[in-house]
Amino acid sequence: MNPHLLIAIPLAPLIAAVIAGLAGHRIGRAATHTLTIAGVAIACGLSLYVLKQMYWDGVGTFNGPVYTWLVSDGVHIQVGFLIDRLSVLMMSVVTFVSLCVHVYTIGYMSDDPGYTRFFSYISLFTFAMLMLVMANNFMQLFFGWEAVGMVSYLLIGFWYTRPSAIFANLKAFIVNRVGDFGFILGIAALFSYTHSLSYTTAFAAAPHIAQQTLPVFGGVNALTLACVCLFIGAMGKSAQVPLHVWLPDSMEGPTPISALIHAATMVTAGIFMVARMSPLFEYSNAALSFVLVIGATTAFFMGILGVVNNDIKRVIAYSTLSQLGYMTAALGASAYSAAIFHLMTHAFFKALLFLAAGSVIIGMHHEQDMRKMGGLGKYMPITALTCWIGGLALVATPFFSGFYSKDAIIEAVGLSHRWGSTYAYWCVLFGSFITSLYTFRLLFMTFHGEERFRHAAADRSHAGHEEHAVHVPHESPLVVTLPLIALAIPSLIIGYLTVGKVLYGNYFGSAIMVRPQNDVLAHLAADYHGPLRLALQGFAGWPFLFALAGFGTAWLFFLKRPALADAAAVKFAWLKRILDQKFYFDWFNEQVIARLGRGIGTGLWKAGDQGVIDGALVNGTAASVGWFGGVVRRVQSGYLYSYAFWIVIGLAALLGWFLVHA
Amino acid sequence: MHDHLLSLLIWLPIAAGVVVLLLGERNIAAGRWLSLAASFVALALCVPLWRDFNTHTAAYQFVQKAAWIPRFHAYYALGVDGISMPLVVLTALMTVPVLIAGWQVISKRPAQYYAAFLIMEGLMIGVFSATDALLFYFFWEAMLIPMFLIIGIWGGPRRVYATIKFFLYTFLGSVFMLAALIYMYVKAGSYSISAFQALPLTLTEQRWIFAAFLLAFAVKVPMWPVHTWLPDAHVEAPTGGSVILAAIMLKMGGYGFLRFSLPIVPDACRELDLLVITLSLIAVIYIGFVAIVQQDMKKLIAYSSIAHMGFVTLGAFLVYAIVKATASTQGAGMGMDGAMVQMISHGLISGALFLCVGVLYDRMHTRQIADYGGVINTMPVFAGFMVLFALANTGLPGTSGFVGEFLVILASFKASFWYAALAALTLILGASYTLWLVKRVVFGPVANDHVAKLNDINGREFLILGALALAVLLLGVWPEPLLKIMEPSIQHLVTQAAATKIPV
Amino acid sequence: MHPTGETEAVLVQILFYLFATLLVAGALGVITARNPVYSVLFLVFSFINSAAIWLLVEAEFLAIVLVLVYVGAVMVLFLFVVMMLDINLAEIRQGFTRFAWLGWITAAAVIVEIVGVIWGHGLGGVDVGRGFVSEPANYSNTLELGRVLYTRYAYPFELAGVLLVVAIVAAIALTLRHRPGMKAQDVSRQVAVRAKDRLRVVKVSAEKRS
Amino acid sequence: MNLHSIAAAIPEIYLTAAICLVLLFEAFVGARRPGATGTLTLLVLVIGAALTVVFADVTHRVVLFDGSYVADPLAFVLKLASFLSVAVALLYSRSYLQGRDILKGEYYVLALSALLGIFVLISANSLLTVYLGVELLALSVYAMVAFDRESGVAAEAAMKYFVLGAIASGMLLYGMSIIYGLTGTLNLDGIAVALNAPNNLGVILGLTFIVVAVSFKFGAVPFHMWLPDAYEGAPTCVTLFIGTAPKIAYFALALRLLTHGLGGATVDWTRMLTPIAVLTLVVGNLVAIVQSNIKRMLAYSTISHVGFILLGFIAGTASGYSAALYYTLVYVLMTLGTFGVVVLASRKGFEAERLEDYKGLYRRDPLLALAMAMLMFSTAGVPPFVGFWAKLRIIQALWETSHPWLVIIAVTMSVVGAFYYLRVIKLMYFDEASESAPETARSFGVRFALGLNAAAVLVLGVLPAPLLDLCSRVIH
Amino acid sequence: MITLADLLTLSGILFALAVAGIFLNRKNVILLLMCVELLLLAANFNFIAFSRMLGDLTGQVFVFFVLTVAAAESAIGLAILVVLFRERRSINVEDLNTLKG
Repeated sequence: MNPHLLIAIPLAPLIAAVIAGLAGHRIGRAATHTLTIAGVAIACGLSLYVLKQMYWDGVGTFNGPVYTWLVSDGVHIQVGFLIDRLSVLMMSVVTFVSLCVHVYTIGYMSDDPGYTRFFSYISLFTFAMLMLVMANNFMQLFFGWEAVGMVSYLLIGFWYTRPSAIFANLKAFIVNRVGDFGFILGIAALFSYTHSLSYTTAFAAAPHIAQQTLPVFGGVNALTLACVCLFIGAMGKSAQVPLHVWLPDSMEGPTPISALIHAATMVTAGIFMVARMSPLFEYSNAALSFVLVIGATTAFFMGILGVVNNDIKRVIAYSTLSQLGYMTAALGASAYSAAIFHLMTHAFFKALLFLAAGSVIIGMHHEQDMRKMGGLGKYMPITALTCWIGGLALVATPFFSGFYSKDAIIEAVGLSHRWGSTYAYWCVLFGSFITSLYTFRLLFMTFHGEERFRHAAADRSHAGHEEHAVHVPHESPLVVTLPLIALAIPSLIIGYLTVGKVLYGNYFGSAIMVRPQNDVLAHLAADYHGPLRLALQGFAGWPFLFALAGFGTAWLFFLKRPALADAAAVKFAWLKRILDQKFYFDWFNEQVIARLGRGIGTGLWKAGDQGVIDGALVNGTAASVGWFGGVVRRVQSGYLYSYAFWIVIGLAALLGWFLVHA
Repeated sequence: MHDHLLSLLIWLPIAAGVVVLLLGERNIAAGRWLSLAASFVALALCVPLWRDFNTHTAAYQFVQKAAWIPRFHAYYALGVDGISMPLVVLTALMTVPVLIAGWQVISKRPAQYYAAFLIMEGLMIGVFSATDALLFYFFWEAMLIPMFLIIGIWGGPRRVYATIKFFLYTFLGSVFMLAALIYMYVKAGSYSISAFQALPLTLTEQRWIFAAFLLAFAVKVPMWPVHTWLPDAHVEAPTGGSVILAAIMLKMGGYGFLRFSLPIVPDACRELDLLVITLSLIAVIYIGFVAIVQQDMKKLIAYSSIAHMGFVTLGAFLVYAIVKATASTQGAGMGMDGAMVQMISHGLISGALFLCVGVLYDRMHTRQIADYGGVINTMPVFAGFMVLFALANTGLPGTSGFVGEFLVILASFKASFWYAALAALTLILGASYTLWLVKRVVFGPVANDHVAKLNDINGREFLILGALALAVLLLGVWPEPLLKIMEPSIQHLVTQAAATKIPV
Repeated sequence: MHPTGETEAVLVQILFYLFATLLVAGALGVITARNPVYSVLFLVFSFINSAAIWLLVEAEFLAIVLVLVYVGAVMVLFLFVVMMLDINLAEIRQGFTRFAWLGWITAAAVIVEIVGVIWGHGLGGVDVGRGFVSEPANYSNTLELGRVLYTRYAYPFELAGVLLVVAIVAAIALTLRHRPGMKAQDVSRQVAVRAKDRLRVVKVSAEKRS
Repeated sequence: MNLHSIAAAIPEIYLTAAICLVLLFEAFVGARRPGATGTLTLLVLVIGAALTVVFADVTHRVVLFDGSYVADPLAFVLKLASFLSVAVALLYSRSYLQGRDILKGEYYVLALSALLGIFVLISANSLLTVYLGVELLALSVYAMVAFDRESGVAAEAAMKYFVLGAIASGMLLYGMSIIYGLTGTLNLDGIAVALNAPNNLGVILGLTFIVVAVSFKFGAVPFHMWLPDAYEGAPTCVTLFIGTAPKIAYFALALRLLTHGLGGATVDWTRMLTPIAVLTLVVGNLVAIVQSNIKRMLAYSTISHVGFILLGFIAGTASGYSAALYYTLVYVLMTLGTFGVVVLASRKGFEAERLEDYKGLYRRDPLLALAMAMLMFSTAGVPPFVGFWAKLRIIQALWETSHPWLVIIAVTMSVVGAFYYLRVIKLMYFDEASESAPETARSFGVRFALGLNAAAVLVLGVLPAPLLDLCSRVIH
Repeated sequence: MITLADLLTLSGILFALAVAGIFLNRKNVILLLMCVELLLLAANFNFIAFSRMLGDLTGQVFVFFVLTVAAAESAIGLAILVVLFRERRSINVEDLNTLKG
């Protein structure tokens, strides 16, 4: 494989981003988006080319350095690429989604003053994500990891005049940093045993590290500690409970961002990372159990929150959380391929859902509240259709892409015998009901039923805006709908096309390592007889039945008899309050953690720095020196006899002391 | 030329400073250009320094030695190794933006302002390039004078309190070091630092000397609990003063630990390393929390400096814990590398942040965070720089701020999980205080009429911030050139630090 | 006076104790007298007793000088100043404050220390109990002093001269006052006067004619 | 005894003659030409310095006048320094005297006689000459302090100084008498030979009195109390005088008397001086902080410096004595400058005595402020000024003789001391001037001299080797 | 027979009394000057005692000079006293306290 070609993949978007960022306002909007799209297109094309080379032409894994970042204490830390079937798949997904989002942005952001800045950011994001994915060492992984977080920070706060946006981006960054705290410790733990940052060394040393014990918390397995720490990083980035709190808030960013970063790519970095580290995680059942439980919990409980939210993007965000939980649970069950497969399918349909939601939002003139929508299907047919496709994929309707990946996950978790797998299984199973419930709720409330936007307009006119007539929603322009269509197609078929290869065909080969005793997918593979049959079997599976139940419930409560929903809300007010408060995570973070942090800071500052150190020690010393000087000064009374007296006292004392001690 | 390169670097700015002083306030235009030219020449002199530096030896290079006080075996001896050379370059580099930053802003006695900074540049380079302990101390202390005047004359409302506090604090620290240096001279019969490093000392002697050094360097770094001069000094100092203070003067403490404490009293360091490490971690965490609640931009950045310098001291003193934990020095050099890189990087980043605050202060004449908000609306270019430097301050990979912290955390894990874990808290705390600052100052809607009337940075400001941004990114993306220079010296230092000097 | 036998030795000793007692009493009188004039007189008394003791130990010249210089000159000067200054005697009251006991204790401590060293330790190894050996009959204390004063001690002697000059200059510089309007003859100015100081030749220009 | 044999004593002989000359000149010319005597005195001093260089620059120890006079390289250096110091002091004083109508010839006569006293002390080799030197110097100085007859505080200061000084003289005499009794000689060489018994009670008795007297002369705590009062009360030009050259003499006093004559009891007097020096350092620095009068503050600062000088003696080695010598010379140089500034900043009717009077001095007179700032930094012991080396040498001597606690106290106190020196700089540079402060003296010559003085502090600080070397060379 | 110890003791007592006179006196400055004379007298006693006992004339020479100096000292002391009195119209020790602290 040509390394120059590989370098070009991340470099093309980077160069585009830099030019767009520094000179965007000079070269103009058209030039900017042309440039960045070209950059990403090159990256996408090359990624697909590499994918082709690896998959069809049988080119082997590439693992090589680009340049030496630094040499310290004999450790060569290099920037380099590890291109295998796992990374190339991710590269392709990332660049493809990114390309779609780029195009979509032309329409979505057309009237935004920060147009060129936005393109610069998303190109930069593409670069960072590619660096993350292509890394062959932990330093670069961490670089990409943090860099995507940084761009995410910038993009969530893209509309920097909105207080909610700049609150959200700060929150996102800090919560991610909590994850990174663990992540860097994990890296350091591995480094302390291997004295190297390269994947290869770490993977090779995994069985050895698994034998070591670290003298902390009364002695823990070193590899478990390292893996848990790494996974804490993944929890931050992939928004697993309890570090998920930033993701719903991140919807303050422009919708393309929600699609690109907060659905399709960045948030899956954690999943990718764990899959990439499978040679490590495989040697630590404890760590995998931890992953499994966290993932399953996220999958179920975050999904519930999607049911009560009314903001179209937030519902999708909770859905993302839930789906990320599924992927994580798959990782925990050692079904790495399933996780990656779901990651891929999810990338398409979730990006699709977001972009569709964005399209709705454009159509609604930047209104996001579903209670003010309804019946949009007839005004925005393409959007509605594509959104339905995405929704069906999400609920794992057989034949849709989501079905193949999600069903495999549920099955895999069910087959797993790891500690916590029973709990996880029930979570993911009930999760499919929840998924279905909120998905159809979204679809019904948005595209069907009463046209509530007319009330909203009426309310506005009552408020004194007579000139505002009812905005009748309209279909979005081609630059918006084209990516929708482009994403709808894979959402529909990619599962069917690739499930055999990716999930059951040992596509990943050596890129993902599963120890035989953990290999649940092998059991599934034994029962696999082609996608068609799998889908047909799916209609009889528990997940589908749960999903169907969810559909029915949604139909009843949100389309047929919306009043029932309100009645339920009244009846189960305590439950609703918990759900409205999102299980009190935000409350806890803001009222307890943040307050505590500020309290500690103020306490240390006022009491420690200003009180004890400055007040008592520094100024206290100065004051006591001055006070003492004042006292001694008084001895100099001005009276001659006292002066003489002191002389004689001095004499007598000296004489006395030395006569006695001689 | 190479024999006198360091001398030139020291005396050229000082001479220029004196000339500017003599030209007086009436010829300030000429004085300005002369200052700028001198600082650029000094920077240009760093080019051969960097280019012709032999990266394969730990020995001093560009050495110059002349008799100074023959009777007391004190020499005018200069030389740089991999530890001091980057700091010399940093000094020359940071003086330029400082001078430019004061270009139109300083209206009160500008000639003296320029002269003070030029003289200080020379003295600071002297500190880093002296290989004779007495000469080192000579520069070390002399430097206090211009800084004292800079804060006192051009500072803010509480400048007098701040500058006297600054002076006395640092003076208190250094006089004990002087006592220790003289003690070693009496024992060694020479003031050469190398002679000190070779001098056998009993453990008791080492403990005392260690304490003296600790006091001197801890105040300078500054380490908790002797840090409280720094926020005051930073807040009250003019922008240039803050920049030099943060970028260079704090580094002298770190440099002192590397040049004096570790190689001269290794056994005491071995015995008391936990003390330094604890104080470093307190600096990272305690100060991190304190920084969060600051209401004054400069104070916040000042506290952030303390926290970042905690990594320097942590990295420098990891060697013993690593040896204890792994019975090998492997990884110790990485800690020291990290400390060094952190120093250079912090010099650039904190300097840049103070310049940013200076840009705002020049326009609004307030440093209170509450007086700002939504600066990005009126100063987009500036905001870009500010956000970049803030992110660098949080240790974002790709910027120089990452390199040092990363290396130190990696090394500290070898010593102990807890060191690494506590140190890594900076990821969270650093992000919290820095980005909260950015949120309140840069982002948001335009907060008030004053902000609404702000003008974006001019070409002069763009130039200096841009140059620093470039340096920060370059060092973050490719730190190897820097590491390459340091490596032999650091390895040598590790050997020295791990050895014992107790006479048998 | 040559103590040739036991009797004389005892007599000398008795005389010594007598004068010593009187001397100490006089000294006490100096510091306790309420009136400064009394103090001066007590001091004179003390000096005379001292001179007597010096005579007993055969330091005749100094004894005479003490009386001549001190009693004759210095003390008179003191008296003169005391009188001249016209001090309100009512104000000058001997005042011992409540810390006087501390002063006495300190003074006593100094005495104890000095005496302790002398009696207790023989001044660190000197035979302090030894009596004085008399000089031969033809010995002249004055002559012997005169012999060395201008030879071996010429340098100190010159310095003493300068010292006295300084005292004169200082005393005059500090106290001499030229009262304005005081009519007195200034000889040096009379001698130093020159014709040009007194005689002014005024050149009168000729009247101009227009 | 021919001229050649007494050539080494030319400075003293010349000075004695010069005193007479100046006195006569004043009597006949001075009254008509105020100031002429001053000019003549300066001339006398310059010629004297030249004569000293020509005649008194001995290469080895010369003992004259039956052992009561000694000339050695140390004496030469000290005398030259005294000449210089007195000349500079008188130069600075001139306008001050003029402004207060005390520009009288007697002042110069007294100054010269004080100088003679200093010389006698410097060259003293017998208890008798030591005593006469002390008295000659002291009597002249008492009179100078009281010289401004219009000033009540000056008279008060003189009175206090006089009474306490007389007590000290008495103690000195008392101690000398005991030493004489124990050794049977007044000659210091003889005493040095005869007295070689440490811990002898008799020696300790005499020694204590002498140590107290020497400490008094230096102004060491608790015998220092005359010093602040005298410094504050005296006319500033007299403060300038008594703060400088006499210190050289007292250094010589301590050196000749303690280290040479009583060298056999070095163990004893170093132990006696130790608590005194510590107290001196502590009290001097602490009390200086709370002063509001600059003369008084500088007086306490002097006391603290005395503590350092005593530390040099405590070391009890040649290195320590040379450190003390260096400190003394440096101290004199710096004090000349600082009091010079005080003198120049004063005007008739505006004694720049309060610290507030220095507010914004930079605005009024940059040169004066700059000189003062340099001097203050130097006095605080900050490089690159010469005061740093003085402290360094003392600490070095203390380390050489293993006195760790004294080192710690010394350096701690130097930090405390830095505070009040900084405060002066703060007032001059950081504060705004008050409206009422008048112009400072603008006489070119004096300002030039002051500039040189400040420059010397810097130059000797950057290139300290020659003076350090000299001080080590003249003390064996 | 008069012994050395006798004289030394006497001088010691004189010395202490003189010193005590200085710091016990709270009123009159002249008295201080007189005490100084006593102080010198005490020292002179020592010199004479030692001189006689050692058979060495030097001590007496010293006393001669001390007497000279004492005279000069008195002169200057009294001169200062006169100046002081003219300025302050008082020679009260308690009034000499403008300089302090």
